[in-house]
Amino acid sequence: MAEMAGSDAGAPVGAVAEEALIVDVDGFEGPLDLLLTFARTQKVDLRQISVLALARQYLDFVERAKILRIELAADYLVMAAWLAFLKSRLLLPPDPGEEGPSGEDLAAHLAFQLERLEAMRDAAARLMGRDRKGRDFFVRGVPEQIERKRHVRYTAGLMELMQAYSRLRTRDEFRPYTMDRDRVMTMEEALERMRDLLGFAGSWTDLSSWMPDGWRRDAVMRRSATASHFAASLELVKAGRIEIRQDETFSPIEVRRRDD
Amino acid sequence: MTDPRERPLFDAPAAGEQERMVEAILFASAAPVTVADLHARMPHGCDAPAALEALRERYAGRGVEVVRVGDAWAIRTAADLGFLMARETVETRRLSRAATETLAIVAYHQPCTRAEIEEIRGVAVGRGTLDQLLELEWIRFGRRRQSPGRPVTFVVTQEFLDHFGLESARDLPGLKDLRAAGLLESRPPPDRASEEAVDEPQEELFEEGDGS
Amino acid sequence: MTDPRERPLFDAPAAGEQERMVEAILFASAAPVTVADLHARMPHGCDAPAALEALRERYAGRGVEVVRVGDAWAIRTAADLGFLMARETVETRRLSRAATETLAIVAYHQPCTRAEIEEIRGVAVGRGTLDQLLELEWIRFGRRRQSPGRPVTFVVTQEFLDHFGLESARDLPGLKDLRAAGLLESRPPPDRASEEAVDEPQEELFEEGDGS
Repeated sequence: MAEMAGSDAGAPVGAVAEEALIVDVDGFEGPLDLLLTFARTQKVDLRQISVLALARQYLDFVERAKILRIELAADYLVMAAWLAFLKSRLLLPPDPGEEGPSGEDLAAHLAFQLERLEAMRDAAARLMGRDRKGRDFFVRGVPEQIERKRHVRYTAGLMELMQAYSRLRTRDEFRPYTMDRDRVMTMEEALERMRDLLGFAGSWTDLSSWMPDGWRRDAVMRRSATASHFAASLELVKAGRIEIRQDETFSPIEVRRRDD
Repeated sequence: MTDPRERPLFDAPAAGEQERMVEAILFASAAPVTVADLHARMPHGCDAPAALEALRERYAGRGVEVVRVGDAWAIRTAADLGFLMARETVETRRLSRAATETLAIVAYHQPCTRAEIEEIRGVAVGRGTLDQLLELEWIRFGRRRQSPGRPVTFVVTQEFLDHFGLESARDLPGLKDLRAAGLLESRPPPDRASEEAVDEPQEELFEEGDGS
Repeated sequence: MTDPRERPLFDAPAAGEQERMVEAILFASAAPVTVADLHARMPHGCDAPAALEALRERYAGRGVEVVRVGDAWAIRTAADLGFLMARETVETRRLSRAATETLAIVAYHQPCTRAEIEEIRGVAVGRGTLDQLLELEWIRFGRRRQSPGRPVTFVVTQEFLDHFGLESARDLPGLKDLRAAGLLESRPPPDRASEEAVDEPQEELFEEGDGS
C-alpha cells in the first residue's frame, strides 16, 4: 500500500466534498462493484475502458479514504494493492525475462470482469422485470387435489431433509443446556481407569492412546475424555505414580509409569 | 361498486376482450365470483353477464365448464372427467421427525446399518419408522455388512432421488455447504472448524457419505 | 407409468377427448404437470404431447394460456390481464441486489459453484443470500463438480422457470448474446484484446494483450 502514496498525492482534500462518491463504501457490493461505478464515469463502452485511468481513480479513492481516516474493508485494500501492481506493470516497460501474464493481459482480464459483472447485473434486472407469477400472471385459484393410489401420502422436502440432518449433526450447539453426564467423563473415572492401566505404561506412551475406545469418535466425548485423562495424569504425577512430558507446544502429551 | 350503465369515460373493451377478462378472473379466483364482483374488477362499462354467457358457450363440452354456484360463477372440471382427479380423499401428511431424521442419515451415510442410525440419532429407531420408509420406497435393503453379525444395511432408492429432485445421493450437500448456504442456524464453536479439518474420518463421513 | 406403445386393451380415446382430459388435468393443478404425469393419469394409449399442442393453439390469445415450464405444462392467466388480479397478487419480499445478481449468475452460468458466483461478483456471497433463493425454491443443489474439493453446484428450478414465465433455461433473455460475447466464460475470449486494439488505436494498453 505504501508505494502508491506518492502517485497522485496531488488529490486535494477539498475536492473530496464535491466528489459524488464520498467514501461511503456501504452502498457498494465490494470492490468490483465500486470499480464498475468508476468505469461508468468514463462514459465509454466497457471494452474501450482505460484500465490505467480506472486504477488511478480507485487508488485516489482509497487514498482519500485514508485521509478521512475511514476504515476500508480488507477486500478493498487487497484490490488497491493489486491495482497498484497492475499500474506499475502497465507503466513500466515489460521485463523480457519476467514470467506470468503481462500487464495488458491483466488489464484485459479486469475489463472482462467488469463487463461480465455489468452483464449479469443487466440480466438480473431483465429477469426481475419479466412478467412474474403472482404479479402479472396467475395460477389456478382452486387447484384440485390430484393424487394417485396411496391414501396417505407422506411428504418431505429436500430442505427438511437437510435441516433434519443438520439438526442431528449440530444438535449440541443449540440444544437447551442440560447437564448430561453420559457424554462427560469425570476425572475420577479417568483416574480409576488410569490406575488400572498404569502397570502397562513402562515406557513413554501417548496419553491419547489411553482413552477408552467409545470416547474417540465423537468430538464432544473426545474432548471430555482428553481433559479428564489429562487432569487425572496430573493427579498421578502429584502422587508420584507417573511422569509426564510434552516435547513442544501442541505435540502429544506422553506419560510413563514411575518406578521407584 | 361500478354501475355499468353509468356513462363511461372511455369506451368499454371489446366483447372478446371482456370475455378474456372474465375467463382470467374465474380461473384465478379462489372462490366463485359474483357478477357484481366481476363488474367491480373489470373496467367501466363492461357487461359481465354477456361475457359470462359467451364464455359458458365457449366452454360447453370442453374439459372444464363455466358453472353457476348460487349467485356466483366458477370454472369446474367437467363432471364426466372426475375420474382423472382420482379424488380418493388423499391425506397428505408430513413425515414424522423420526422418519425424516432416519431418512437423512441413510441418505448421507448409506449404506448404513440400524445400529449406525441409532448411534447418530442417539435414540433407538422404532421398527415402524424403517418400515414406513421402506414402504414409501425411499429406502431399501442394501448389502449385508461384512462385520460380526452381518447386519443388513439400508440405502436410498431411485424413487427417493426422484422425489427429492436429486441426480444422485452424492449430490447431497455436505454440512459445510449447508452452513455456507445459511441453512445451519448456529455457528460452530470457534475451535470446531479446525477440528473438522483435522478430524479425518469424521470429515469423510460428511463429504462422501454415500459409500456406494 | 403407462407406456402408450403397449398394446391397448381398449382403443385410446378420440383426439378431442384426449384434449379435454389434458385440459381438465391442467386446469385442476396449480403446479405444472409433466407429460409423464399426464400419461400416468390418462387411459392407455393416449398421446399427451399431441393433445397439449392442440390445446395450446386453442388457448392462444385467450384470457388463460397453456404454457410450457421445463418439461411440464401449466395453464396461467395472460400476463396483460394482471391488472385485474389485485386480489390474487402475492406480495413478494423484495430481493436484495446481492440476491438478484446471484440468481442471475446461477441461471446464466448453471451449474455454478459458490466460488464462481463470488468470482463474478467480486465479493463473498453473504449468508442468507443463497438461503433465501433456496427457500423460494428458485435454485437448488445440482451435481457436485468433478474438481478438487468436489464443490456443490447450484442450478435453477422448475419453480424458477414457472415464476419468470420461461419455457426453459435456454430461453433466458439475452442468453445467446451473452454467450456470443464470451461473457459466460471464465476468461476473456482470446481475440478480445487484439480486437480492442484495432477499435481503439490510441488505447495502447490493450495492444498485443491477446488474452490467453
